[in-house]
Amino acid sequence: MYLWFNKLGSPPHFYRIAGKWLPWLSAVFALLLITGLYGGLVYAPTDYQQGESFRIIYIHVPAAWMSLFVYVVMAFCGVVIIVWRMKLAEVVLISSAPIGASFTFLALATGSLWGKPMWGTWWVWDARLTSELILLFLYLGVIGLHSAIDDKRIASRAVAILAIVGVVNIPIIHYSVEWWNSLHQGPTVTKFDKPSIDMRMLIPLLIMALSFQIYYVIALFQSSRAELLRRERNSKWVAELSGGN
Amino acid sequence: MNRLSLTQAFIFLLRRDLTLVFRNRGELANPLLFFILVITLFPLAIGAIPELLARIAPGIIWVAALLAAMLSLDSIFRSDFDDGSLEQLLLSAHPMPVLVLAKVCAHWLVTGLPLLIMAPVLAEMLGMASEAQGILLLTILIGTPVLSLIGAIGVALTIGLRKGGIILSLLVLPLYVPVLIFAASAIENAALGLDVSAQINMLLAFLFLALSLSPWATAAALKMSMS
Amino acid sequence: MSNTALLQINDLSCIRDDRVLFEHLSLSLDGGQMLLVEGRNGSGKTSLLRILTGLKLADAGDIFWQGQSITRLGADYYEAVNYVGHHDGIKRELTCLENLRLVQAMGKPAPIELDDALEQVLLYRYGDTPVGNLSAGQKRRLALARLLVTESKLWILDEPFTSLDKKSMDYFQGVFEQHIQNQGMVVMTSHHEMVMPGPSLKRLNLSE
Amino acid sequence: MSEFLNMGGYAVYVWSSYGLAALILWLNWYLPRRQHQQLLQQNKRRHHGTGE
Repeated sequence: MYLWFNKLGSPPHFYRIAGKWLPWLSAVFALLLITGLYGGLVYAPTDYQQGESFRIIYIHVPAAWMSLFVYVVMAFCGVVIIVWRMKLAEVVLISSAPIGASFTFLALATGSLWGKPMWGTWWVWDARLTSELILLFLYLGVIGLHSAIDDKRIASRAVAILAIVGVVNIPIIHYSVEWWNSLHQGPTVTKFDKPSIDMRMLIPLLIMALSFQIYYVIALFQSSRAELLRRERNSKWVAELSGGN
Repeated sequence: MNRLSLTQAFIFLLRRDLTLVFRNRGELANPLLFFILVITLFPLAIGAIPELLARIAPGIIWVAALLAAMLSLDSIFRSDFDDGSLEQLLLSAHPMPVLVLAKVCAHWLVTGLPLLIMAPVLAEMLGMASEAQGILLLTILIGTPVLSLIGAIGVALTIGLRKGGIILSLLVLPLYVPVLIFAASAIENAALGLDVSAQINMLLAFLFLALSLSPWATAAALKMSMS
Repeated sequence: MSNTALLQINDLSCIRDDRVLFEHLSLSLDGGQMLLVEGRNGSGKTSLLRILTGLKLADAGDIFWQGQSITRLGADYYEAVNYVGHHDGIKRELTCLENLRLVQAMGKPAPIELDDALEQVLLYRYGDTPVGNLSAGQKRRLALARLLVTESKLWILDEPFTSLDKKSMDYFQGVFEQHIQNQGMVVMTSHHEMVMPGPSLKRLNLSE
Repeated sequence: MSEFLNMGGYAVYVWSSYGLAALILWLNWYLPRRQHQQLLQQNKRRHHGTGE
């Protein structure tokens, strides 16, 4: 296993593999997205309580799941950076940050768009939305810290430590906010996180979640390849790559 | 002669930091003045309606304490970073997390403790219920060390940056949210005469978690910033 | 004693913003030897020294002390090392004695009275004056006094003679020679020519 | 079809959510891709000829 881990770790190898996989992944993503959208927008029945506005769930919930998933991936890369000092993990971590932040922002925006018709306000201090907002700050912290340090090798180790500290704090923040929300329980009970179990609603949701996962890998490969070129611009393999063709 | 024991080194560094602070006493008052200033802004902004002020007093005091603590974080490592003694600490014969803990303790004694002394006066000014003031002190006693410990990680990460201040608040404030939530609600419950043991236990849990984990993270971040 | 030298450097390389400072640098240093690192400014002398202390991470290669990698040794390696860098590493607000007491507390104390150490570096009269009032030369002497008050095998010195007058330079050169004779080790950079007996002096030029 | 577009009166919210999602997903793919092309160009110029 170590050999594979090490081989994958070598930038030129990853650069080529990612390049080869991108078209296939895009095809799979397109397929999943179309079925997911069709399922969510047409196939799934209207929610008896919220009417059609519940269909925003097919963007909001997958985005929220992804915002958490990407941060956990970043923290894992952080551990790999600190322990094995793997260049690729540094690139993956910093390339994932903007994607994770975008998912978090998307979850927040769609949450607010979903809340408006139901409660007449754009922002509701709901437990999930508040945790999501704090998670966005954690992402912006990672991006801000990385861009503030000039030497990118040091910057990667700094954000590695921050991502690890962040991931330890995410559950703490989440349950604190959950507990806080139960204290100041507003008049409306939010129905965000417990989608009704009707199969015809759930299946499109899972398909959309899967398509978001594939999308993350595509966007990650794309930005990692760019970051690799920037970081390794004076290494041999980049010279061959650009001098060659 | 062999090297000092760990506790001796800890106490030595703690004493050194405290003498350093008393050598330039001017800075000592800054966090305190900031704390008082921020709190006096609220009545001016919201109006001096007693019930309203008393109701939001716990929140105001804790937000002000949190901001005062954060502003003073920079002084933990700044002077040592500038004159090169931070390098010498990193290269000392003692494990770095213990030395970091000594410096964070010194910082807490210099910033956290004065807040503790000042808080009742301000609570009185805001008309906070007297039963709540006892719990207010308890939350500040337990909470401010957590602010220093977590803040030390942020400072260690941003010490090498020219304009670290803004980034520091972006890194540290989200991590302060749990402490703020449980501290403010503890005081609120106390004001209503309700039980506060749940909140206090959570604050203690945060304290022990921070005590055990953050020195290691800070030491790693310092080593990285000096690299 | 393992057959390899006390300090072993294998295939070290260091890159600073796209410029390769040095690459595939391998050498070893044993007790009783001094390594003089030369090279024009910006050739990576300071970076090499900081990597040797473990403060800075090399881009590639590793360093072994008594056969073990210094990253794994951590504080044990630091106990055997004394580093004097560009910064003096002393607190302005503390007096000379207080600074030396701190240095001893943080390292392995040498069996010497602090007053004697101050005497040797001609700072006895300033024992109780805050360092902030001293001249650059006096501060440098106090910084170098760390070598007298703590016991360490490997001295890593970055331009130790900066802002020292001739008299102090000769004195410290004597201290270094004494350290080498007691099987100690010194790695240093300096613009001043070192007069050392041949076999125990190694040179490394980073700018060719 | 128009009934579908109307989304039971919530058209504004539903379609702006999906529109925003499309925009964000596209941006996160397009920006790195364009940056990648630019870097390839820069490298070609840097390593022009025999790639010194």
